[in-house]
Amino acid sequence: MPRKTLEIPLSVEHLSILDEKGKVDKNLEPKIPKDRLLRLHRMMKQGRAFDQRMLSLQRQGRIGTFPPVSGQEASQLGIVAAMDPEDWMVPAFREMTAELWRGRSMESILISANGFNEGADAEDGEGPATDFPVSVPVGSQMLHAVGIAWGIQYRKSDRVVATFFGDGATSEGDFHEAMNFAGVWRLPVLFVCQNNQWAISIPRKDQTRSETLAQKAIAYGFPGIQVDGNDVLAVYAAAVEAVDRARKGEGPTLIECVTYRMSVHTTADDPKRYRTDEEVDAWKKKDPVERFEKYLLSKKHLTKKKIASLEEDIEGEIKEAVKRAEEKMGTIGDPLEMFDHLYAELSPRLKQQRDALERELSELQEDSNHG
Amino acid sequence: MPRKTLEIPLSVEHLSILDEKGKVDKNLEPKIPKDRLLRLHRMMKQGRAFDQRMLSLQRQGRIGTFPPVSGQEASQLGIVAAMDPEDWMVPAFREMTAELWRGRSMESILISANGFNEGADAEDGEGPATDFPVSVPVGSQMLHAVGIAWGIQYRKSDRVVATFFGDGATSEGDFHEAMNFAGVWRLPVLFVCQNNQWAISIPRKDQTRSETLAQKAIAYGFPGIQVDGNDVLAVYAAAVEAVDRARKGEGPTLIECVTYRMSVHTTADDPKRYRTDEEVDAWKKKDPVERFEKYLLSKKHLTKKKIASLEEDIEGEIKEAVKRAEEKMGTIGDPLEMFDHLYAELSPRLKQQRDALERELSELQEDSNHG
Amino acid sequence: MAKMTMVQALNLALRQEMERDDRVIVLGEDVGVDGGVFRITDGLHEAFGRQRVLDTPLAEAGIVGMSVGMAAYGLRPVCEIQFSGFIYQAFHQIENHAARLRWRSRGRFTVPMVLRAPYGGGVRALEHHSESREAYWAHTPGLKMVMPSGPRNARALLVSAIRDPDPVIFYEAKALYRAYREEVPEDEETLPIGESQIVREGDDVTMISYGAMVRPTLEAAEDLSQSDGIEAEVVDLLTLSPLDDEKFSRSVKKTGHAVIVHEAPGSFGPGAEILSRLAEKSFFYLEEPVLRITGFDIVIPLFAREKAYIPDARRIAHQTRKMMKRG
Amino acid sequence: MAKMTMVQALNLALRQEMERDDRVIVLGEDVGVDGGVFRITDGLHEAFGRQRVLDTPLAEAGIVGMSVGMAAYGLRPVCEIQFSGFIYQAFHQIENHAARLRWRSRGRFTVPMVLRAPYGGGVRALEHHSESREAYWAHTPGLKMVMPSGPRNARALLVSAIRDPDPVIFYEAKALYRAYREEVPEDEETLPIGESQIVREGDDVTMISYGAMVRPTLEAAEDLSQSDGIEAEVVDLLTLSPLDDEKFSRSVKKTGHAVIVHEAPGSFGPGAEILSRLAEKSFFYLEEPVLRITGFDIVIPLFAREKAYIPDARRIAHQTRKMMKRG
Ligand SMILES: Cc1ncc(C[n+]2csc(CCOP(=O)(O)OP(=O)(O)O)c2C)c(N)n1
Ligand SMILES: Cc1ncc(C[n+]2csc(CCOP(=O)(O)OP(=O)(O)O)c2C)c(N)n1
Ligand SMILES: [Mg+2]
Ligand SMILES: [Mg+2]
Repeated sequence: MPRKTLEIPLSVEHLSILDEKGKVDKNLEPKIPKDRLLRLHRMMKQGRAFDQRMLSLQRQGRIGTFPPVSGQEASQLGIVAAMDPEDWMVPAFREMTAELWRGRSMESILISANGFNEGADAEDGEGPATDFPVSVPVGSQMLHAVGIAWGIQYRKSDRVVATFFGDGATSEGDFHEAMNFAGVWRLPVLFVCQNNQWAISIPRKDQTRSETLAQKAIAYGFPGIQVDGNDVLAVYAAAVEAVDRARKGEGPTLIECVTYRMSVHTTADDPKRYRTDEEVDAWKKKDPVERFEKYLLSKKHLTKKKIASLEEDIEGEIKEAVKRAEEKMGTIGDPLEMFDHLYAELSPRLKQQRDALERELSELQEDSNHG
Repeated sequence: MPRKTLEIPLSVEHLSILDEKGKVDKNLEPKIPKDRLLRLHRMMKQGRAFDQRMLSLQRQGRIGTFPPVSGQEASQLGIVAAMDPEDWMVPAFREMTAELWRGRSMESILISANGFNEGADAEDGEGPATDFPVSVPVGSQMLHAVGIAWGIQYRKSDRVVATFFGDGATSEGDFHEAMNFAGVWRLPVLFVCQNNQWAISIPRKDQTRSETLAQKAIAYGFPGIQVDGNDVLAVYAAAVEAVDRARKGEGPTLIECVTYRMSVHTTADDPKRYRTDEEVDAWKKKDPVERFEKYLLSKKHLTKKKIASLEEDIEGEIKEAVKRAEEKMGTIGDPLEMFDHLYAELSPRLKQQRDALERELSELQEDSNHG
Repeated sequence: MAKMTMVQALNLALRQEMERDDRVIVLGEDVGVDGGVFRITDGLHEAFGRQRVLDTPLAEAGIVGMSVGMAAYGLRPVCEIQFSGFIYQAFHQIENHAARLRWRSRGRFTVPMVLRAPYGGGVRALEHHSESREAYWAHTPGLKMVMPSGPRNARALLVSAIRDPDPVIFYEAKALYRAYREEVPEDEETLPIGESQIVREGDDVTMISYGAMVRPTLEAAEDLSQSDGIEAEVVDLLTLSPLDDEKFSRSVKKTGHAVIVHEAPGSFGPGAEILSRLAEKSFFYLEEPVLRITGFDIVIPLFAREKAYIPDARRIAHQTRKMMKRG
Repeated sequence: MAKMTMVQALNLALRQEMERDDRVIVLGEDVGVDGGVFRITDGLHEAFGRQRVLDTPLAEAGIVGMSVGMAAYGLRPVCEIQFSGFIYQAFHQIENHAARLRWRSRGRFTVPMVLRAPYGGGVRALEHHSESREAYWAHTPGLKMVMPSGPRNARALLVSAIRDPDPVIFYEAKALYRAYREEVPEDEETLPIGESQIVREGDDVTMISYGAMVRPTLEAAEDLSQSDGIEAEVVDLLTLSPLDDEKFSRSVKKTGHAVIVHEAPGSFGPGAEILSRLAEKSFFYLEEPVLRITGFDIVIPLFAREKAYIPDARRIAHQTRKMMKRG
C-alpha cells in the first residue's frame, strides 16, 4: 500500500439529550425511574447548597481552603447514578457531589476541610468501602483505578471502576500511562474527564491542541465520547453504556463531560485575573441544576412548591451537619494522633518521637502554668 | 447536536515507496541526487558492518554492552538525510547509524561503549554541536527536543529538531508530555518512532492497544504518518514533508517507522527467550540495506563490483577506527577525571574528595610497591 | 530602599534578570496572567509577554524536561513547580538529565536552569502542599540546593541562581512569603551560592538552621538569652548543597554545643549531614551530642495539627535549654 | 540445603510466596517470558501464567501506580523496576501514594506492596544502571527500605517484605546477583524487617555496612586482623528504614571506633544518619570521629572508572588502618 489513509476503527461521538432550555430529545431520553430522577435532583440541589454553605464558612474562617464544585453537578451525578454501590470510585479532589451520592457525609467533608485527617474516618461516613479518598496530585489517581480494575478482572468479578479527573489532568504523564494500561488489558474502567474549561488559570485550549479530549482515547485503542456535561441525562446515558461495556469485559471508555467551573478554583483563587464575567454569565445560562429542574417540572415530577420545601429540608440538613461537625471537631485534635495510621505498627524510633513529644507537651504546659 | 460522530480533522496515512523486492513506486519516488543516494547507501553499509564488528568486539570482551542497530538503518538514515547539519538531533540509544551520518566518529562510539565518558568529547568527533548525546532513560529525551524547539521558535530561527524513540517509549508519560507540549505551541519537532516491534521482550501489541503508533498524534492535534521503515525512500519522503511543515511553522509531525530489530536488544539480551526464528527470518527478507542496494543496482547507480570495493573500504575504515580507539583508550582512564564536568566548578567538598582520592591512590600504590 | 515581602523581593529578582538578559524565560503552571498561585510572577506577563512568561500545560516532567532542552539550547529557564509536593512528577528529569547533561556531554551542553518551588508548612494548605524534602536534592550529585530565609537574601540568591552555570533547586518557604517585610535594595544584589551566614553571635551554643526555621531559631535564641543568659550563635545556611561546613564548624569550636533545626523529617534528613560534618571537623570540641530539632519521621499532618509538627520557637528554646542545663 | 546464587534465592522466595498466596502478583517490564533482565522471575511465568506474572507496558509510574490500586483492592503486588536508576519515573506514585494511602485513609486502604529494584555498580553496565540512592527512600515517611547482602538473607527478607502490611522498597545489589552461592534452605525462612545482624565479632572497631558493601567490608576486616591484629566487629544493617540503631550503638560502646561503608554518595547519604544515631547514642564512648567510607559526591562514572568510585576492600582496610593508627 504505497500512500493511503488508514482506517482507524474508532470514532468519537458527541451526545446531548436535554438542551439548555430543558427540552429533551425524546429518541435519546434514557428511561430512569421517577424516584431515581428525584434522587438525582435532590443531590444536585444538596450539592449546590452545601457548596455555597462551605464557601461562606470558608469566608468566615470556619473551614480551610477547598475546591468548589458548582456547575459540575450533572457531570458527576450522571456517572455515579449509573453505577452500583459496590462498584469503585476513584475521585480527584472536586467530586464532592459524587461523594455525597455515594454516601459520604457532609460532616466528614467539613472535618477534612478543616485540616483534620479524621475526615477520612469510616465511622464518620466517608462513603462505601469501594470509594477511594480524595487525591490531590493531578492525574495520579487514575492509575489506582487501573490497579483496582486489574484486580477485578483477576478475581473475575463484574464490578467496574470510575475515576474522575479534570481537563488539566489530561496533560499529565499519569493520564497517559493509566489510559494505556487500561487499553492493553481491556480493563473495566470509566475514565471520566470533568472538562470544566479551566485548570486554574489555564484555559482548555492552552492545555492541548486536540479539538476534543474525547479523541485522546484513539491513542489507546478504545472509545471516547464527548457529552454535554451540564446535561445529566446525557452523562447518565453515556455512563450506562460505558458501565455496560466494562461489565461485559469490553474494556474502558473515556467520557469527556463538557462542563464549567462556575466558582473559584479553590478558595485561594481569584478567577477575575484570568477570565471574564461574560464567559461566566454565558455558562450560567447552561446551569445543570436549573436545566434538570425544568425538565422535571415539565414532566410533572416536581412542583415549585415541592422544590421550595426540598430546599428548606436541605438547608436544615446542612445546618445539622455543620453543627455535628463542629461538635466533633471540638473533641478531636490530639497532636499525638498524627503518628497514627502511617504504618501498621510504629517503629521504635517513631515510638520514641511520639513519647518525646508527649513529654515535651506536658513540660511546655507546666512551663506556661508556672510562667 | 444530540448524538453524532465528530469530524476529527486529522487522518493517519501509511507510506511505502520501495517494496520488499526493491521495486519502486514511480509516482512517489523522491528526487534524490545520485551522490546523496550513494552516501545513503554507504552509510547503511557502514552502519551494518560496524554494528557487526562491535558485536564481535563485545563477544571478545573488547567493549562493553551496547544496543545493536541492524535492521533499522533505513528508519534512521531516511530521517537525517532530510535534515541540514545545523538542525538538531536528540537520539535515544540505538541511533548509531544516524549519529554516523551526522558526523560522529566510530572511535567515539567505541570509546563510549568501553565505559569511558571521553566518548562524548568533541575533539573525538562526536558529531555536530547540535546533536545531543545518547539518552538511556526511555522516552525522556523527547522533552529535551521540545525545549530546543521552543528555543528555536523563540529565537525565530528556522531550524528543526528530530528526536528518536522506540515503540516501547510511546508508553512512557514523557512521550505524552512531549507530544502535548509540542502540539500546544506548534513546535518544529519531528517525533521519529523506531517501531522495531519489540521493547526488549515485550511485543508491540502488548505495549498498546492502538492499531498504529502513528494515530497517537491525533491525541495532540497534529499529524501522524506510518511509513515502511525498511524503505529508506519512504522514510526520507515522510521526513522531507515533516521538515518542511516544521520550518514553515506548521508544527510537529509523528513519524512511525515500521521496522525490525534484527539482532539482540543489547548484548546482554537473549531474544530466543521471547521470539521465534521464523519471525526473524521473515523480517530478514525485508532487509532495508539489501532492498536499497537492489534499487540502486537497478538504477545503475551501483555495480556489484563497486559494492565489493566499497565493502572493502569500509572494512579498512573500521579497522583503523578500532585501532585509533584502542590507542586512545590506552592514554585515558585517570580515575581522578571522574570529578570533571559535573559542575562548572568543583565545590570545596569535591576538591577535598578528589585530593583525598589522589593521596589514597598514591599511598595504595606505595603499599603495593613495598608489599 | 523599599520594604518588601519575600513575594515582592522574588518578583523583583525575576523582573530585573529578565530585563537584563533575554535568555531568562519564566515557565510553569499559572505563571502567566494569573501571576502564579503565590503571585511571585505577578505582572511579568504584562511586562515581558507570553513568550518570556510561559504558561505550560499541567505536567511537571514536561516543564523540567523542556527546561533542560531550553537550557542546552542557550536559554536560562527559571521554572516554577507550583508546590514542591509535585516536584516528584519531574524527579526523573531532574536526576536523569538536569543534574547530568553537563557531565554526560563533558561540558558541551550545560543546564543553567533554576527550579523554584514553594515548600514547607504553616499556611493551612491542603495535603502535599507542606512538605520539606530538600534532602532529596542535597543528596543528588550535579545539583545545587538553595533555601533562602527572608526577602532580602531570597532576592539576592535568586539572582545568583539564575546566573549560575549549573542547575539550582530553589526552595521558597511559603510560610515566609508574606510573613514580614524587609528592606530590599532596588540596585542589583547577589549572594554567593554555597556560603552560610552568622546571623546572631554568641558564645554558648551554635544553632544551625535554614529556610523558614531561621526565624523561630532566632526567636528561641532571644528567649534563651533573656530568660537564661544563654547566648546562641545562629548560623543561616542559605545553601544546603554545596554545604558550607566551615562557618558552623568554627562556631562550634568556640561554643562546644550545637543544635540543628529543620522542618524536614529527622531521619536521613539534612540535619544528619550537618551533624556528620560537625563530627568530622569539630569532634574534639563538642562537649556533648549535637541536638537535632526536626520534623518527625511521619508525613506532615493536615493543617489542624501542623503546628505540633513544625518546630517553633518554644520547642527550640525548650529543647536547647534542657540540653544546656544538662551539659 | 541447596547452594544458590542471589538470583536463585530471590526466585525461590517469589515462587514460594506465589504458591502460598494467590494475592501475590509479580509485575514489571520483561518479568514474563523473558524472566526479567536479571532472570529473577525466571520460570514463574510458566508456573503461574500470564496473569500472576504480568508483563507491563514500559512505564514505571504506571507500574507503581497500578500496584497501589492492586494493593488497595486486596492483592499483594511485587513490582520490579528494571533498574533503580529508572525508579524516579515513579517517584511521585511512591511518595504521593504508596507511602501515604494507609495514612490518608486512616487505615481503610493499605498498600502491602514490594517494589524490587537492582541497584549499585560493579557489573560494567550502562549509564543510569549503577546508582545507589537508597537514602531517598529511607528519608521518606511511610516506606520501609530493605537491602539484603547475600542469597540467604535476600530470600528471607523478600518473603518478609511480601508479607509486610506496608510498602517496602527492596534494593538488590546487582554486584551480588551471581557473585557467589550460599546454602539456602528450601523450607520457609523469614527475617524481621528492621533488624541488623552482627556478622563478625571484634573488639577494636565497629564497621557498619549493608547491601553489596558488606562483603568488601568483611574482607577488609579479615585483612586488618591478619596484617595488623585489628579486630573489627561488622554490622550488616539489612534494613535501612526503620534503622536498627541498637546493635551498632552497643558495639561502638565496646570498640570506641566506628567506620561506615556505603556505595552511595557521602553527602546527605545514609552514613550521615548512621553517624548521627551513633552520636546520639554512643557519643561519650566514641574515641574519635566516625569514619565514612562512601561513594564520592558525583555521578558514578561510566564503567571504565567505576572501580575507583566504589569502595573496595583495599580502600576500606587502608582508611580504617590509618584511622586506627592515628587513634
Ligand atoms: C501534580 C500536580 N500538579 C499541580 C497541582 C496544583 N493544582 C491543583 S488543581 C490544578 C488544576 C487542575 O486542573 P483540572 O485537572 O482541569 O481540574 P479542576 O481543578 O479544573 O477540577 C493544579 C495545577 C497538583 N495538585 N498536582
Ligand atoms: C525509563 C526506563 N525504563 C526502563 C529502561 C530499561 N530499558 C532499556 S531499553 C528498554 C526497551 C526499550 O524499548 P523501545 O522503546 O521499543 O526501544 P528499542 O530498545 O526497541 O530500541 C528498556 C525497558 C530504561 N532504559 N529506561
Ligand atoms: Mg479543569
Ligand atoms: Mg522497540
